[in-house]
Amino acid sequence: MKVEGTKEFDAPAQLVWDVLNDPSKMAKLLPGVESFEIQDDRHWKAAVKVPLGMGGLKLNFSFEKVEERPIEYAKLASKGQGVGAIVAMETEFNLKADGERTHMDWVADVRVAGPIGSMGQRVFQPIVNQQVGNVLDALEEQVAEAKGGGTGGAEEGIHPGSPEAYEAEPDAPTHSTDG
Amino acid sequence: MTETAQEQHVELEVGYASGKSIPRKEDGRLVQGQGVFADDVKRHGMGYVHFVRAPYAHARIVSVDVSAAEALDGVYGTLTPDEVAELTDPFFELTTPPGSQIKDYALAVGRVRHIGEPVVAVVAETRERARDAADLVEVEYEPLDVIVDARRAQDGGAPVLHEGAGTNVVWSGRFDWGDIDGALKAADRVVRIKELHFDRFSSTPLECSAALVEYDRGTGQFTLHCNHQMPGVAAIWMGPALRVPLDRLRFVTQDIGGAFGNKITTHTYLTACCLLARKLKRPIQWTEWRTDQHTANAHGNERWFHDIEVAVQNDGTMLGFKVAALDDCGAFPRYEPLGCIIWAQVTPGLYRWRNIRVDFTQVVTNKSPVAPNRGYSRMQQLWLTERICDIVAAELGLDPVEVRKRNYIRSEELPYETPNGCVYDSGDYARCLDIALELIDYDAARARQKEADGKLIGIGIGSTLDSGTNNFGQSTLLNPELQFSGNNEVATIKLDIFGEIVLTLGTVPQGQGHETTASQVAADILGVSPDQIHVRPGHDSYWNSHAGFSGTYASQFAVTGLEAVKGAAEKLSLEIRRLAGGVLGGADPDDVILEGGFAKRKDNPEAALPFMACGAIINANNAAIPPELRDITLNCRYVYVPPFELPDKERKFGNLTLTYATQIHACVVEIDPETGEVEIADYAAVDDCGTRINPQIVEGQVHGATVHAIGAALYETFAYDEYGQLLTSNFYDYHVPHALDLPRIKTGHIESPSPFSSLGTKGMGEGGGAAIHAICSAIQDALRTAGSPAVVNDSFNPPERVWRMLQAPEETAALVEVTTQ
Amino acid sequence: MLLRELDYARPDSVDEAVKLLAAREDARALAGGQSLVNVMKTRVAAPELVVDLNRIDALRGISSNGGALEIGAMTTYAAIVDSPEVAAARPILAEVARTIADVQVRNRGTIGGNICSSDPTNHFPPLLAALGAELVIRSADGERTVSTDEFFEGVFATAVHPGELLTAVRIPAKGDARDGWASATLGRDGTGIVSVAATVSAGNARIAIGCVAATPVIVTASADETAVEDAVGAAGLDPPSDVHASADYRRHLAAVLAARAVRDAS
Amino acid sequence: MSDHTIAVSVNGERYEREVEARKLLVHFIRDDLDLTGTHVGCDTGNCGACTVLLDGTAVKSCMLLAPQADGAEITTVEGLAGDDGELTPLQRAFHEHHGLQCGYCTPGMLLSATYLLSHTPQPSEEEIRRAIQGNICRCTGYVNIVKAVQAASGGLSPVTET
Repeated sequence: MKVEGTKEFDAPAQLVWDVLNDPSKMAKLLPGVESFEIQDDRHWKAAVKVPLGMGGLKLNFSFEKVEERPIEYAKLASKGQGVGAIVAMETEFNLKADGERTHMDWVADVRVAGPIGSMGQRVFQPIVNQQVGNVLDALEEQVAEAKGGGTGGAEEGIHPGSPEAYEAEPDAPTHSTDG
Repeated sequence: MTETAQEQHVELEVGYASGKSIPRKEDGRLVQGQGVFADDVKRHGMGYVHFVRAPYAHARIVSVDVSAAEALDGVYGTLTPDEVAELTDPFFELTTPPGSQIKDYALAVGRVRHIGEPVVAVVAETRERARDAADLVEVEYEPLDVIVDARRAQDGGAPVLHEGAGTNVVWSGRFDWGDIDGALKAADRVVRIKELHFDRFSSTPLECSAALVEYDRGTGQFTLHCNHQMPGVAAIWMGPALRVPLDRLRFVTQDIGGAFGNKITTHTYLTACCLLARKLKRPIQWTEWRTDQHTANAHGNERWFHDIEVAVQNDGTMLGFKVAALDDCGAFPRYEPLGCIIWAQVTPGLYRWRNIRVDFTQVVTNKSPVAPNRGYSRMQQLWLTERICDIVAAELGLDPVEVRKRNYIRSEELPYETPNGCVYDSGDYARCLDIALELIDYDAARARQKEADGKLIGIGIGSTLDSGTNNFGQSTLLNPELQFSGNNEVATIKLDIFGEIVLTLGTVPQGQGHETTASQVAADILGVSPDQIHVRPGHDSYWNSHAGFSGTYASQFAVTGLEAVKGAAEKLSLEIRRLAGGVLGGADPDDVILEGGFAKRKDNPEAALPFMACGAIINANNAAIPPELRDITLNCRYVYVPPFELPDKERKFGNLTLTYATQIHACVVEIDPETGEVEIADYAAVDDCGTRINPQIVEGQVHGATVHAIGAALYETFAYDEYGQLLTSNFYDYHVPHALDLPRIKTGHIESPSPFSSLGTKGMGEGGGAAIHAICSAIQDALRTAGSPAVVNDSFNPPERVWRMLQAPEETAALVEVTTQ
Repeated sequence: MLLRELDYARPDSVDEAVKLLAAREDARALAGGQSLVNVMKTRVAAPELVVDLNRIDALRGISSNGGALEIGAMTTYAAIVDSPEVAAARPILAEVARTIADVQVRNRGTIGGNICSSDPTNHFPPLLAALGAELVIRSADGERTVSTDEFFEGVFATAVHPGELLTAVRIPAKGDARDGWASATLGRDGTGIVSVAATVSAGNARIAIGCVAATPVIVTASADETAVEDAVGAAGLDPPSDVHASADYRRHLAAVLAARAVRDAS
Repeated sequence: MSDHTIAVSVNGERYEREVEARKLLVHFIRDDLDLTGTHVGCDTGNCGACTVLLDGTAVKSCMLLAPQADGAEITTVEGLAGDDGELTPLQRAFHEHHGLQCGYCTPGMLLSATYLLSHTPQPSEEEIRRAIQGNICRCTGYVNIVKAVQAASGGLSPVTET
């Protein structure tokens, strides 16, 4: 499914760009990160355990920056593999500088493959919408920290997930017989 | 006329069991949990197999790594695509080139072509451990473009599923009977329908597939305890693929938890189990889970009908129609392309249409393969003919009842030869319709319709034929090279040393009560009660004598199975009477009658030989038998071969089935206009399957076929997304109607014995999907009565589709156009 | 059908259960199991420790205090259907529970499991939201009580965080309020496509809509059908599309069913 | 991981077995106790073929872990008929009214119906349909199953609808 939206940042475009293109900061947007490994400036890997209400789902993600036009456009492809679920996602974002502020248009095209990918379609969209919201909030936080000259250190606990990670989630509920 | 089976219970008079609703022999074990289903069979040291399945609808297999799985404790071994490609040959294909170049193996070789396709098999000491190991198998895929919509399968640039074939077309051809162009010119009106869609569903037997497969290294023999419903054809597929003679494949079934055609194409899994049993030197146990069955076993055929043109007179008389049919068989043809001809058994439905042209094409898509599903291929054609009747009636403002009666073949015209040479044997369609309408109180329903109380009320009719007993010669109309024709079935019956009568069948029952009906027929011929006849349950290809077309499919047991039983019982009767005649002072067999377990001289009933004595003489005390009686064995086999001829391949003309049972259904539905929810307020099913051997069993089949069709009309669909992901892969999303969803189904019947079967019986188990047609018809009726021009263009009508038809009637109304000439 | 390996514990007391749940990161409470076990069959959920609550008597039972109900989290749907306290105080709970799944599921499934799974198609989230229920959550640090707004955090996500346990559901006294329910389901009494619960008091309706978002959507309006339909229409619902219903259709059903729920309540 | 020793009484017979905690009760009954009359028809808890009575209550044995049944009394289809093999009125009614075809759903159906009659001896048709809503049958359309339960409860009117 395709989800898209816009986001305003109270920070200059260069700073937003830096956050979005810093793998270590990216790591802090992911939920339940158990390990994060930067291979080069275009490729990195992460092992995450998506916190599900029904229990955690382990996924091994590989990310690739497939295209970029600093400081206005970047496209990120990622693939996560877990038991019975393969999650693929393409994210694109466009930044428009507006003085000290930045306007971002983003699009994410996500899909779950695997036999269990067919389950839980009905909760797919609410989860994505909700989690995308969380990711954007986390992003805003990162931007704010960067702007405030903070170390960018994430606070305790699990950060809200990014859409990539949450794609694998929907399988869970469809098996519910309600209660 | 409409008495229920249970009112027909009567004390049995010996010799008159046929026609009585006697309770079934099968039930005793089944109500006590003592049935033996495939998944109940166990062996010492068996390994449980778990299949690693395709996560993509279409992808190239880049690499397969089973090392981690094999290293896990309790894992016995694996089977990979490379091994399968080396150890087996592709299963043979029925179609013509280039479709025949499709390569179908037990596991996905090179590519996966639908979600859930088995790629690797893992065997371990427990079910759970096998699944653990399966999770450790690493398969790397390169996703490919996907074809989900059959209408796109022939587009330039569409991905081609099977490289060897070079096209997604499995089979294509024209069927042209009469003069449709002339009829369309001559007609007062031409009704054009752009597109109709028959949805994808299946009867989803409650018992999934299962097998316990053993390999005997000493004899090279495989024994498959399974629930395959047509072992003969399974052997024909598997023997050459496994490179073993057919008799090395022993199929054993006892109780089968429903099949409905969905257990005809499990040979791919059974082949994998055979390879594993041989490789791992231990019995292999396979349990298919529900999600596996939904994603990767057998769906029913999905079919599109395009550019329909119907020649209609002002009074509603129809002269014929033409249509382009596009059938979607999923990723592999398997039993297909037989569906490209089976529909022709009922080409004009129940109607006197003489001019029909069908351009038929079948394509592969990245979806589950199909298999014959109850009503196989005829159901789709009959839905088309019923839609045509209702759409024509709606467009011309005629009464759908009148339109049907005007166009039905008349009872006095039967036997009737259809435009393509099929011979409808007997029946009275108009009378069946009257009974159905009476059961739903048609006039009262029409009256209620006018005083609408918020709900939209619709009345619908579904007229179908269940064509039974195939002439397999029809396959040569698809592929002239195929060496199939006619049909056959076997029964053997013996009188044992202590006088026990033992009957074995070539059929493979799945709940149809063969043990009971077969015993009723044999009992009457042998002058005993059905209780005195032991019918061996199930089918074992080593002990049940069987023929090339043996099995339980295509609504034929009442003819092929029972005619075989009758023939065998008559042979045994003659032997007993000859033997007794000789022993009782040289009486002619015709002067000996069988009664209550004795062979008696007609002229002197005191002179009687008990069956036990006959059995003892032949089996244990035969030295004194005079030479002229030495040929008697009291062990008789009969092969029934129906009277078929080869069809005309050029004209695609000939008699394709022997009998035609009639089903006329009528229903009243109530539609909630705010939500589109459809409720069945009243439902009646009238059946005419000729002579009924066990009315209660017949009625049970009517109930079952009706509810499968109600499910297909309102609840059951195999829906895929654009990536080929199945969205209804289990009973949670694939809603099978439960007891609260269904109305009380009223039943009625008449009996028009078939002139073509000596018992007057007709196969009737499949029905023709009448409830799908009746419900579509009723929804159409409700919409038109409410003044909506919407057209019911799909066989599946969930609430949202009905709501949309009400919200945006123009969308479907635009599909139909009437020209007056 | 084949679950991942797991440890199993069966505490007798709430304290013990909370200890167990807090002790291991991957511990999960097992209530009726009518959802969780099915998800575990797919291995999507694979808790390393399952804490079975079925032998904790303190978590079962229904008590009424001046018309206010306290229902133990492990109280089954069947018990709610048969409860004289419920029949007297808030009969809608029984009327709705009676339509959940089937007899066997109602014999095992619990009100606590129902809301803790926070599946948008479940019956109790919108119903409890409409009734203004409070949820009692226990942890090692003690007990806290949250409103349904705070409780439902998202799909499968609730305020019951790791190491915590839902112990009871509190339903306020009915007073002069009237309760109503309307839903569109997959087959009769089947999975919810859209579910609406309404409580009408002093001419005002508090409406909770299920299956149109991650958590129940609350709409208030004066209790007349057109006002209700308008209010739902103005709520800007963005429901999910799935194989059973498109977003448009769900949006339409929400308005229609809200009106019916209010009618049912009046 | 953890194995558990559990003791259950099934159809009046006591069994003590070591089981993996993850094993579903239905697999314990079928594979470990060899009582194969209890069937599996789905993997989502919908079909009811695995229905058993757990301490007298109808439950779906595919949604319980085997250890959860520790100490319980279980009745499966094998336990319905008397030791002398005499069928219960329900079993007889299913036979006489053709309430089964393939017989795969029958054990679950019988147990759900047995449970119904244990607390509602004279159910209405609606109550019967509600009681077997959680049991899918693909052969009979439920028509004769409902009839059979009515008959077993003495509630089948002599003139059945046509």
